[in-house]
Amino acid sequence: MSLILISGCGSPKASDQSSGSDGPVRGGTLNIGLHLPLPTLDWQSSVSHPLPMVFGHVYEGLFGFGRDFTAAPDLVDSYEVSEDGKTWTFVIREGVTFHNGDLLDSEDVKASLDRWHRIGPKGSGLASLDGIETPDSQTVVMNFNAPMGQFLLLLLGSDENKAIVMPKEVADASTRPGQVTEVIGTGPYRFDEYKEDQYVRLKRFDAYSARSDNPNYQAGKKEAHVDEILFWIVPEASTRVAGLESGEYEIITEVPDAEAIRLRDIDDVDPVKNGPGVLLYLMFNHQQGLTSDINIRRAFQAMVDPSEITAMVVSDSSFGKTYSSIYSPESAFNSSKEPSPSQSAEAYLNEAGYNGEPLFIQVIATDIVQQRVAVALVEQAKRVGLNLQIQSYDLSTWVARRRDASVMNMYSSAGYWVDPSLWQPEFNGTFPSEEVGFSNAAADELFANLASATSLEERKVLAGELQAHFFKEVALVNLGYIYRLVAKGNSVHDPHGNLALGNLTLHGVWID
Amino acid sequence: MNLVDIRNLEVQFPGATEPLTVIDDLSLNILPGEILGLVGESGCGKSMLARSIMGLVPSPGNVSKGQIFFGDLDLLTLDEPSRRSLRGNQISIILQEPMTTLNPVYTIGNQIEEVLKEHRPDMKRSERRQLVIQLMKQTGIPSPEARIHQYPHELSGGIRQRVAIAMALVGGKVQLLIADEPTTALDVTIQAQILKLFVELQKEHQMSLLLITHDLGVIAQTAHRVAVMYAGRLVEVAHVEELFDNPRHPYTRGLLHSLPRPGSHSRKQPMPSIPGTVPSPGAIPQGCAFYDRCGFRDDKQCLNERPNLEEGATEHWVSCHFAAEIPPFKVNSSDEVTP
Amino acid sequence: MVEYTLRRVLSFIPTIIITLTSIFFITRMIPGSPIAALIGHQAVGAEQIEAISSDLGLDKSLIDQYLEWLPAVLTGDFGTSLFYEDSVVQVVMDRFPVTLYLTVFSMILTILVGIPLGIYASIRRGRIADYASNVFSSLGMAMPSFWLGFLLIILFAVTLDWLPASGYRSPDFGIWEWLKRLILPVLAQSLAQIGLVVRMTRASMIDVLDQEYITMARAKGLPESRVVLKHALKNAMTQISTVVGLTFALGLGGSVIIENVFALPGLGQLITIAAVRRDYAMLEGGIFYLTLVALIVNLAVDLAYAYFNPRIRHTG
Amino acid sequence: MSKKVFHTTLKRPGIRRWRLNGMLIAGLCLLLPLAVIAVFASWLSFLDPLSIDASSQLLPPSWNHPFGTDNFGRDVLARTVYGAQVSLRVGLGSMLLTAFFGVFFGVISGWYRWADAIIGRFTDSLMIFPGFVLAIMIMAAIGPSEFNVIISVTVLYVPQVIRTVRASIVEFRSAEFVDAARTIGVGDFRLLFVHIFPKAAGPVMVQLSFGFAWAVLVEAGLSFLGLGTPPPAPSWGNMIAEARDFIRSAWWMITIPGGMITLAVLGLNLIGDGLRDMLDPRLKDRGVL
Repeated sequence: MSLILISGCGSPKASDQSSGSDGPVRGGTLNIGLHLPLPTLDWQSSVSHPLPMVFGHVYEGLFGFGRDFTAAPDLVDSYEVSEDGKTWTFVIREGVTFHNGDLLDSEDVKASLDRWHRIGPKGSGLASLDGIETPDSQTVVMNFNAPMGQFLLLLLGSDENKAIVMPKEVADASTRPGQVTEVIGTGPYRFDEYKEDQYVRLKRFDAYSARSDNPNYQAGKKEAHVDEILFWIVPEASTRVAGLESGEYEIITEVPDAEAIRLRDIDDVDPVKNGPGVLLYLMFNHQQGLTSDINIRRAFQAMVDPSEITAMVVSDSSFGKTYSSIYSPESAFNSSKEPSPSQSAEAYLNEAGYNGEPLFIQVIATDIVQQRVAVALVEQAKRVGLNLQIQSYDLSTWVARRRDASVMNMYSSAGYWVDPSLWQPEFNGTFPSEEVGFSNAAADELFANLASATSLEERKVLAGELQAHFFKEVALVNLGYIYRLVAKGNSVHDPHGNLALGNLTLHGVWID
Repeated sequence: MNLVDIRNLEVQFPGATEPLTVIDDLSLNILPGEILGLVGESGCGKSMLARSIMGLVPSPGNVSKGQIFFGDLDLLTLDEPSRRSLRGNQISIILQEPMTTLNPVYTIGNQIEEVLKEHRPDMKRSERRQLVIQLMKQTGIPSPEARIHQYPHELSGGIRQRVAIAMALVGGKVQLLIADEPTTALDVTIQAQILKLFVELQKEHQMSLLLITHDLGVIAQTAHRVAVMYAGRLVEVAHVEELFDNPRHPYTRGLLHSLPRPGSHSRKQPMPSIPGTVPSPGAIPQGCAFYDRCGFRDDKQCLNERPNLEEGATEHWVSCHFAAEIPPFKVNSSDEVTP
Repeated sequence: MVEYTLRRVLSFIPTIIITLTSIFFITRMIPGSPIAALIGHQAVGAEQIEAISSDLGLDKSLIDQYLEWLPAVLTGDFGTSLFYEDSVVQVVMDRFPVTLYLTVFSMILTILVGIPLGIYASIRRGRIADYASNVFSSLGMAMPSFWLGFLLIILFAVTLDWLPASGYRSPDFGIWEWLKRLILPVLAQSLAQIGLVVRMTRASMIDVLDQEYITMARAKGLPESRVVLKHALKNAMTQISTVVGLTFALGLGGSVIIENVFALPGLGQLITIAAVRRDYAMLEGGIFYLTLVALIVNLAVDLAYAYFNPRIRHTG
Repeated sequence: MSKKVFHTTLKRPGIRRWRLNGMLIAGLCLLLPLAVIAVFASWLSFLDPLSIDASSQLLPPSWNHPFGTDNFGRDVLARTVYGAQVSLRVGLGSMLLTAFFGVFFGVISGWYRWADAIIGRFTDSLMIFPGFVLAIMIMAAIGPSEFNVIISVTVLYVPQVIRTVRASIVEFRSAEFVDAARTIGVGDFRLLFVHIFPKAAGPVMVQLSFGFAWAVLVEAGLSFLGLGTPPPAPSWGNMIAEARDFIRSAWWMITIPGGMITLAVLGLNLIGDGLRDMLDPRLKDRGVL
């Protein structure tokens, strides 16, 4: 597996090497320029972007993503799975304390998983859960009525909505989504203060009990070197960059890639290219309207030019990538590729009897990526005689319309897929609603097979079949991959290269 | 000895191509203790003359030539602070419209007292108050103690004008009071009262009064001497009886003809008026300003040569080439009104 | 004056009820439901939606909702924000200072620059200084404030690196840390306001300076400074104070966009986010308090008007 | 020089008359070229304002692209010109609607006392909200589109026009010619709209020209917030919003549309000033409003 970890300039962090001899410095405040405000403090109930970046340091799950984007044990000491893949037994590490001083036990894990299952956007993946048992204080047993080959990855919630663990009292008291009574986790930093739309302050949790194995991205030994982390909410990108340059922030998230070229030329600032590649893809209304006609969808498949789309979304070409697979280039499943369309878009439109009827792509007014994708798609559609128009909405209207089969045609989405089973929630027929979603017996069967397949080789084959099936049915259209840009001042040392991976993870990071 | 001696005064405003002259080579004196009436149609420069004396020619106009002596001070060469110390103190003015000459947002007490604050800074507050009330009494304002707390909009026109007069006199050292159409905006009955007040106060304060009006009747009642202005120039100056008995300038005669006199006009006969209109500052003929409207003009001298103000009879100055030839004045002789 | 003040304050009550009613019905016109925003991208069953809906009282008729809402709101209870887990009033009060700092500082700057400049232009009427101030104020009023904001960021934050480009820190972090983040927003906000106030001050001063009582004041021998500052200005203030009040209201409205440009966590930003999230309670509370400030300033202006103008004070 | 000027010698002859025409001319000089180019854009062979080109992204101004290109490789000059069309449409559309409703309701409320109470309440309740906030509320309620911007600008501006018209009508309600017209049997409607309103039209014209400028600003502001004309339409506000991420790397993307707004608004304000001095001398030297 090859990961693109290092910034686009290709020169490894000189500062890291030179200071390597000095070793990590303990202390200081790390100021982060964060691109979005927190919509809620309840990570369990949300897939919102900045939450993992902040609460990934406060909460821990049974597992975390390792450097290779497979599940690596975190709170779990050891685990085993029954032959049929239906019974999973976890032994929790001993001596782990919550930020309130209480000792972690199996009841906390059960209550947290129950809550995640109930309200977590990704928790719905536990649909086949029969029950959770806690035979003793360190053991959790989960029984499913179906094989759960993808279970560990599911627990990681695509790194957006992880199955985190909180004290039982908190999990039980926080019944409503979006409203957690207290922010208490087991992570190396504890939540200190959130000043609405201004900043979040985390402080080092001194009683943290780290694992003893090697640091491994979100798992392994997590070292907390800085005393506190201040996440400043700075939605304006240019402000984040200016703040980084002036030294106000040590690290900033979501840097417009247009800045990459300039930032490379600045001495005390390092741009960091962040992977894995994020797939941009087009989702359709499969049940009603023009897009329920497969030939229309195929016309889109044949018409799109991912290289142009990614060029429009990113301004620096090194941050875009055309790659004909729905699995991230950095994932273990990168071997299988999509075929090429067999006909031209015009031919498919002919077959569909298309006659210039308008089609709409709905975008969220505040989502720049969606907007840029849509602008590019509209122009590409124009070239083949497709009358595509943009409809711009605020988030909640957009969400509501997406579920409404009578008005929805298509929307674009973005995310990275490091395992085929992660596609299941998007294509199990209920997403975004039963009236709209892609539902298909062949796909269901492939997902079922994946669930019981435990060997990587077996899963790779199934992943290829799934991809071919999606392509044939045009479940989605691959619009290309983009990489994100994070930037840091060179007083920041990131010995494990965590800043180049996924959502901001600051374990092991220290400052001069 | 003159109180005021104006010599060859010229006031100009910048025009589109060349400056417009609104007062043109005007010389006039005011004697101590006299009431000098200044007559002329509106727009002839009367008010501008008053403002020239006050030193308040509105920008962008300016005095471009001449001298104005006040006693032996040449007002036009004085610096601004010295001029200011004369204004409201030794030279005061009363304007036409009592509605607008008082500041609506200050009490009248405040506005009268302000003059004292400026010119007699050593006075105590209570003394000032006292003086203000005294002056208000003198100008015939009933219950001044209450009035000083009132605002202009709470007073009638007549009272307001009395306030303006009190304001003009409160400095106590007034030698010249300029009254620019002080009664025009008032009811007829009030007019008479105010005029009477002027005459009384003029005697009492032993000051000179420059009474500016377009109303010859007012002049006849009050003035000692009269000056007649036309299109920025002085056309005739004489004692009041002399002027009314023996007007020499055709314009003056025209004015007198249009003066209504009891029984002098039958109802069928329209009241005579001077034909034509006053020329604007840019369009004054090269010769006599009154040329266009004059019944006595000739086409050579009057058209080309500007008449000088000359003393024909004793203390009777006229600016007309034919001053000597014009027949004696007879009311109702309509021969002279049409050119 | 006391009676006048009382009367004006009493007339405030119907105004507030009208405001609240308008806010209620306009915000409820907004399509999309708060539930959709609340549950985000996930698939949720119909029963769950109903449960949340009745929890929030959204299943009742609009009129019923209004009749329940108005009395509560009049006692200062805008309910609980769907997203902030806190009472609306509490959240609003958290943001209020930021908007207040922005608008009040802008207003102070506007008054300190606009009125003197307008007075100066009026007494230099027709001269170079007058034309210069006219060009300045016309440009100021023509530039969109948010664009000006970016120009200021490019100049002072990017090129010169003197001031932070945006963001906000509360005074707890130190006065300078706090103040330096307000300088550019205040400048961007003020320029158009200054333009307006300069023009209005100049115009009303010119009106006043042409009045006879100004000639009269000069004839009294008062120095020019007293003529302008005592006699002319107090008269012109009746008009100027109206404009200043209006400018403040415009500024409050404009703060929404300026807060957006400079990422200031104020009421304006709160309102925009609440509108996007369909957080009715938050939106209503936010708009109401913003409007309330405008109304209070309006009242203050009316009282100032009466103070400057005895005719109103006595008869109005 | 007329006689009249002579009579006003105390009030500085001559100067203003020249200046007010100067303002109108200056305003037209700023606005007309812009308007002409915008109206005839399709004939003037500009590039396609929507067509994207990955090979010419973020190019600085050059001979081929005098105003440079944006992050989609679109020609900024073409987008600016078509953006002018959006601004003109919004300004013109909203002011036509404003004029129609403003005059209608203004005349009615100035004439009939019963209507005055209702319309007055209504305008008051709209004018309570500070400036932009009502526009945001309305746009959030009816959704972003060019037509909706026109509606929301109209709702915001109509109360002011109603007030102006109402004031003029009230002034004329007791004028002599009105009584005269009534005695010869002229009907209310004819009297109001044929005889009275034309006499009050001056101030409305002036107000509409300022309203036009204001509409341009509001459209830009709403589009900037993502509540106005939806992308990819090349509105000036959109262009500024899109340029946010590029203020360091592509200055032309933000300076040009903003500069155009400034020029257009300046031109319109100057025209308003000039018109006001000509049509409504009472308001001479007043500012906008």
